[in-house]
Amino acid sequence: MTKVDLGVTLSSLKLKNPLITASGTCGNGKELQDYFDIERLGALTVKGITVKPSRGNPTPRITETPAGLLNSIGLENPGIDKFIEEKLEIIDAYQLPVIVNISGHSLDDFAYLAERLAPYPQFAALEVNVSCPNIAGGGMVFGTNKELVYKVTRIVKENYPGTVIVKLSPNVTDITAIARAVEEGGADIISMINTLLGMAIDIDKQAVVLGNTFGGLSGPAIKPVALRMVYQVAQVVDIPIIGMGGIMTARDALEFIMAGASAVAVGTATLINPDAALKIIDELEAYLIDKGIDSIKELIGKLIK
Amino acid sequence: MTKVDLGVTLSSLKLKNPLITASGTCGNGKELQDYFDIERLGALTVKGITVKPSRGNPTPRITETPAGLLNSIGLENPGIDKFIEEKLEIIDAYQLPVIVNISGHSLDDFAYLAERLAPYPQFAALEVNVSCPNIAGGGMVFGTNKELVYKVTRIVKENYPGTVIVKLSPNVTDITAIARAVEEGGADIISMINTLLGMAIDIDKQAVVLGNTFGGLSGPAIKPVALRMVYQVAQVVDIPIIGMGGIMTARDALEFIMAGASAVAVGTATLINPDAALKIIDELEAYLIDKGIDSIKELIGKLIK
Amino acid sequence: MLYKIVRNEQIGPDYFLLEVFAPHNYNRVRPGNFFHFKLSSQGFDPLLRRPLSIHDVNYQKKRWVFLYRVVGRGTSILADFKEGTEVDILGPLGNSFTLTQNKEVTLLGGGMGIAPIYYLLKQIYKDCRVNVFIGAKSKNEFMYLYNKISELGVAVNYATIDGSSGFKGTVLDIWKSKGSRGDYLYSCGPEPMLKEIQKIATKRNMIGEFSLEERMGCGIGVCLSCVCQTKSGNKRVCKEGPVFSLEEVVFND
Amino acid sequence: MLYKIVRNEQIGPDYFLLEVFAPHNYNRVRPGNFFHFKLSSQGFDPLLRRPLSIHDVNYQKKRWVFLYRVVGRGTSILADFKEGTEVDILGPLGNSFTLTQNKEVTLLGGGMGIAPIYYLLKQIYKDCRVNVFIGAKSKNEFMYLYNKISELGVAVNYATIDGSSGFKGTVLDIWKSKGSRGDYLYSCGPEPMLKEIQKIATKRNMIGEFSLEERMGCGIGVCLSCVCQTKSGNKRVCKEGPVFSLEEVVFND
Ligand SMILES: Cc1cc2nc3c(=O)[nH]c(=O)nc-3n(C[C@H](O)[C@H](O)[C@H](O)COP(=O)(O)OP(=O)(O)OC[C@H]3O[C@@H](n4cnc5c(N)ncnc54)[C@H](O)[C@@H]3O)c2cc1C
Ligand SMILES: Cc1cc2nc3c(=O)[nH]c(=O)nc-3n(C[C@H](O)[C@H](O)[C@H](O)COP(=O)(O)OP(=O)(O)OC[C@H]3O[C@@H](n4cnc5c(N)ncnc54)[C@H](O)[C@@H]3O)c2cc1C
Ligand SMILES: Cc1cc2nc3c(=O)[nH]c(=O)nc-3n(C[C@H](O)[C@H](O)[C@H](O)COP(=O)(O)O)c2cc1C
Ligand SMILES: Cc1cc2nc3c(=O)[nH]c(=O)nc-3n(C[C@H](O)[C@H](O)[C@H](O)COP(=O)(O)O)c2cc1C
Ligand code: FES
Ligand code: FES
Repeated sequence: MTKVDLGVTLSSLKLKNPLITASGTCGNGKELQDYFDIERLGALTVKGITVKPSRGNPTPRITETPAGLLNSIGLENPGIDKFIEEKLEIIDAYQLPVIVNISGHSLDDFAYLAERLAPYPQFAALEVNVSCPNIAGGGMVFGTNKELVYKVTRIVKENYPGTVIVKLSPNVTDITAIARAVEEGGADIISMINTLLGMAIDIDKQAVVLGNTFGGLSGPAIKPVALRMVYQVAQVVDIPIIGMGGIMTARDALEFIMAGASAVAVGTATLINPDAALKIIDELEAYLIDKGIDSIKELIGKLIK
Repeated sequence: MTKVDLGVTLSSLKLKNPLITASGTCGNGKELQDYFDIERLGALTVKGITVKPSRGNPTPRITETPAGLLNSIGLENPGIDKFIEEKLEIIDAYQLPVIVNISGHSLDDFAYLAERLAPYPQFAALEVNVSCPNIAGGGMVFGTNKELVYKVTRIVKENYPGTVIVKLSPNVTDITAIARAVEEGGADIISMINTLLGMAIDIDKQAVVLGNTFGGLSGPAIKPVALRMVYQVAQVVDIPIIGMGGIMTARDALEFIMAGASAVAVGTATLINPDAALKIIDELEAYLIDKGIDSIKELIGKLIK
Repeated sequence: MLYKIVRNEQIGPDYFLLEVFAPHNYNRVRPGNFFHFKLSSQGFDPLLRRPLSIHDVNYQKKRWVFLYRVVGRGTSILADFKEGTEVDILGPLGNSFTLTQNKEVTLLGGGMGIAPIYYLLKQIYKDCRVNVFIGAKSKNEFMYLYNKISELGVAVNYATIDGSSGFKGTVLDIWKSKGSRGDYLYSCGPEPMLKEIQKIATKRNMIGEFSLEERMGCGIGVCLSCVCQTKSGNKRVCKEGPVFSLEEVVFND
Repeated sequence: MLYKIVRNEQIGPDYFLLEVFAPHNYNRVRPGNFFHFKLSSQGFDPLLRRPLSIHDVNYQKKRWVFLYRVVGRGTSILADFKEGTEVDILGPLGNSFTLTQNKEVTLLGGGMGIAPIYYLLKQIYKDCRVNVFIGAKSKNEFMYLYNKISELGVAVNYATIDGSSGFKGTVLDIWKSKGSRGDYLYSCGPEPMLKEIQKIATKRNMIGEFSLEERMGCGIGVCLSCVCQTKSGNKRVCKEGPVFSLEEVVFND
């Protein structure tokens, strides 16, 4: 069989293939291990960590929408201390690059989380989730304001010596302005997109469906929006992009790669089929062989001039 | 059979039922007439009119996405003069309320269109589409900037004596700020949402699918986002809302109504089934009868405190 | 994985019996486990899988048996699956009931909670003294199950809301009328029912297990959609559950 | 409207013949008309309908006949429809070919453009001298159609790209090799083919009609997705078309 190269490099992050499992949809990898050898992944991103432990939102936390799903997990997590105490060991045992996703309610939160994670070179990168509401700043979401997102990026970079990924919220008027601010703030990589804010109503109960009223929309429904944003951002920044939002098949992944993403992440797809990412890796390989393309790198940003 | 009241009133607009066909998806009504008696509709909105005639964007202008569709028609229309010359007659013959949808590239455009349409009381209302790029203002879209949207609203109100609806773009960080600006500008009604900006790539051709690269995403895929925005806006404005975005069934329509919409519009649904709006009217009636509710008005904004 | 459907038959109002051929895995399932069914074969709508408990295993024919009620879109689509076609199922998932050696065991199933009860019963009725209580809206909703349990030689106490057969009331009413007894309780059903059982059990120092239902994303423990509250914090219904010990579950007020 | 499928059979590589029972409307269709097929029965994915031209009408059995090629998701789903099930079809839609009284008529069908040609041919072959030219990639792609046309007693000129049968080349190559004749041309096929036909026809003062294809939203004229350029401005392929007079169509360079 022909050997094709699926390897990609994003800043200092070297991945054997461009498939990453997205934060919040792959636990810490342990559960997926029952379904396939997770070492085959390009990388894995753990569920978002906050300073304090959080029990998350009330149930129902999930509801299906046409070709999409709304979730309002609400960042349930053990908090940074317990994460380091208990999860580090699990992650240490993996060979594959593990990305830690962090969320904060204030600049101090982000600084603290970055500092706490700084001593652990076993993490491949820090992914900064800026879609969380900024309580201190008056309820605005960090990721929707370019000054705030710049500050968050800087403070994390100042406190963390490794690779920093900033994950963009799509709920903004101009995604390119946010992306530029992130680049100026010193981020090494941009990942995008997080979920679109949505909601659902149960007309029989005359009540909102989700315990938290609003939820984040993910899955195939949002793919056109995610792809457009990746394409727009790829034209204005020089740092690499991890693309995501509704990727279910290798064809979807290739759309993002051609639009400018150097790697892709799958979230919702894993919830439907635990080995979705693995299948995409295999399909990507088959695609390259079929088309006589030696390396996936040749396709990155194909549509960007 | 029990008689239930489907009638709704939005400012000075009185509709015998809350179902409106959305702009750009029902022509001028003539074609739909072959499928059902359009007089049964609450109202009909004609395709967007601009000052000058426009041939629209190159084809392909449409592509399917999971539970959604992307269109880039590009406001093909005969221009205001020909519209008044040729279409007025058709519309005059209808008993049903007809809403005229207008689009401009500058404040002057909007003022001119409003002025030109002012002498025709046969139109039930003017719907101002602010999702069009504002060339003069540097490519920004009117509908994504609260100062601009305020100005557009004011200028239309100053030049048009009848009912003015402003149709919001969902591609914004804070839809409530835009809605408030529209209310302050003097709009009588808000309609929402227009399409989400998206794109698609043909990986075999390694090219964008749509002739215009970007397109507007509509259909069931966007319903959760549209519903969330209607719910948010309903809490901050006092003027009535026409809700739309992915409504395919009476259950969808009821979600929007309970979220605060006084009327609803269907767009994409009509493309799949020409009589989609009619079926929803019938189903709404059946629903009210079944639940023993006398008037649809009782359900408007049920979830808004 | 794809499994061939060998039976998908309506056996009551809105109730269906589904049998799939699982030649390699049929005996890998335990009472209380559930399976996650993918229902869209061509597109992404409906997107999520749907959970169903194991209702029985046919060891001779190497089949898993499910009992389900059509309540919404997913289960309607499932009801349309024809015999001979294949369905994508993930599982068995979740934990299982503890097979007790206790002497007097009480099984309480309300609504669709009757589905998992049968396979559990089959595994314990020979070793224990079992009391079975099932409840439904109307008689024809559980006639199928009533007959099947009776075939085991086990007596069934049943209640119907409409009084069309048996005791008029809920499964709790009839259990109470018989003295709310049992050394060990197994129970599945709507939350209010479980809550009341917990109250009674606590008062009387009875122990036992609940099988809980919660909306699921993945069914495999990665998304945290399906949590329930317990005395030791949030637990995932799909992973640490669906079976929890009666005393550890914390219900909302 | 729902129509019962009475035949859905593979008749060549990727080619299927679909027959639906239309007891009330079967004779309301004209050559060149198309129908819009809804393919998702349970959800909203795939969302849009798919257009197929009328290929034939079976008057005895009151059936519409379609010839289609599986090219993507929609047509794959259609190929899975079982006989006896129903399919939601809108139509007939669009305009139709002008049935000329001209003496020498040429029909040119390339690729899937062969589908609408047959029903047109059936309506005119008795009144005119017809020359039929069809082309495909390989022989077995049109054997079905070749046989059917031959049964009418009409000679078929055919070309295959791979030379597996008939003339080696495109339908245009064989037409040219025979002198590019015809008083009136009817043609369906890929745009580059139509463009070249237009060039030749203009040079030789031939007239005729094209059936065009464009991506459609509604198929009924309300969305303006499907426009083509003509000498008198944009026209909707689904409404003013799909048939346009040869000379009015303006192709992009
Ligand atoms: C562990 C477990 C085991 C179950 N076993 C059985 C069984 O053996 N037989 C049976 O008839 N039913 C069982 N249920 C309930 C069954 O999963 C739901 O009735 C089914 O998911 C409804 O899907 P729908 O699309 O028809 O309904 P819809 O109401 O349209 O579903 C909408 C969404 O809500 C979810 N949902 C709706 N009701 C429930 C529910 N009660 N629990 C969890 N999610 C729900 C659906 O999965 C779907 O995501 C079980 C549920 C769980 C959690
Ligand atoms: C008026 C008309 C008549 C037609 N008649 C026939 C016929 O008789 N037999 C036949 O085999 N084919 C015919 N076609 C082409 C047929 O519609 C497409 O092959 C089909 O829509 C492909 O759908 P898909 O989902 O399988 O492919 P995909 O490529 O997955 O489709 C994606 C989207 O593109 C559209 N699309 C793809 N190809 C075409 C095309 N050539 N023309 C228009 N839209 C397209 C689809 O409708 C769909 O919306 C006709 C097209 C038109 C416009
Ligand atoms: C259940 C669920 C939980 C998620 N949790 C997180 C999280 O903790 N941190 C984060 O940055 N993104 C989170 N996300 C967003 C995903 O990582 C991803 O950005 C998004 O779902 C879009 O990708 P998809 O369409 O492939 O799912 C979550 C998504 C889902 C569905
Ligand atoms: C083909 C098409 C054309 C449209 N043209 C217009 C237009 O001219 N003016 C306008 O304000 N909105 C236009 N829209 C937006 C719709 O009116 C509507 O706001 C949007 O499609 C969301 O509703 P839906 O999901 O029910 O389609 C168009 C939408 C479609 C699909
Ligand atoms: S459903 Fe995903 S963790 Fe339980
Ligand atoms: S497809 Fe809508 S106008 Fe032709």
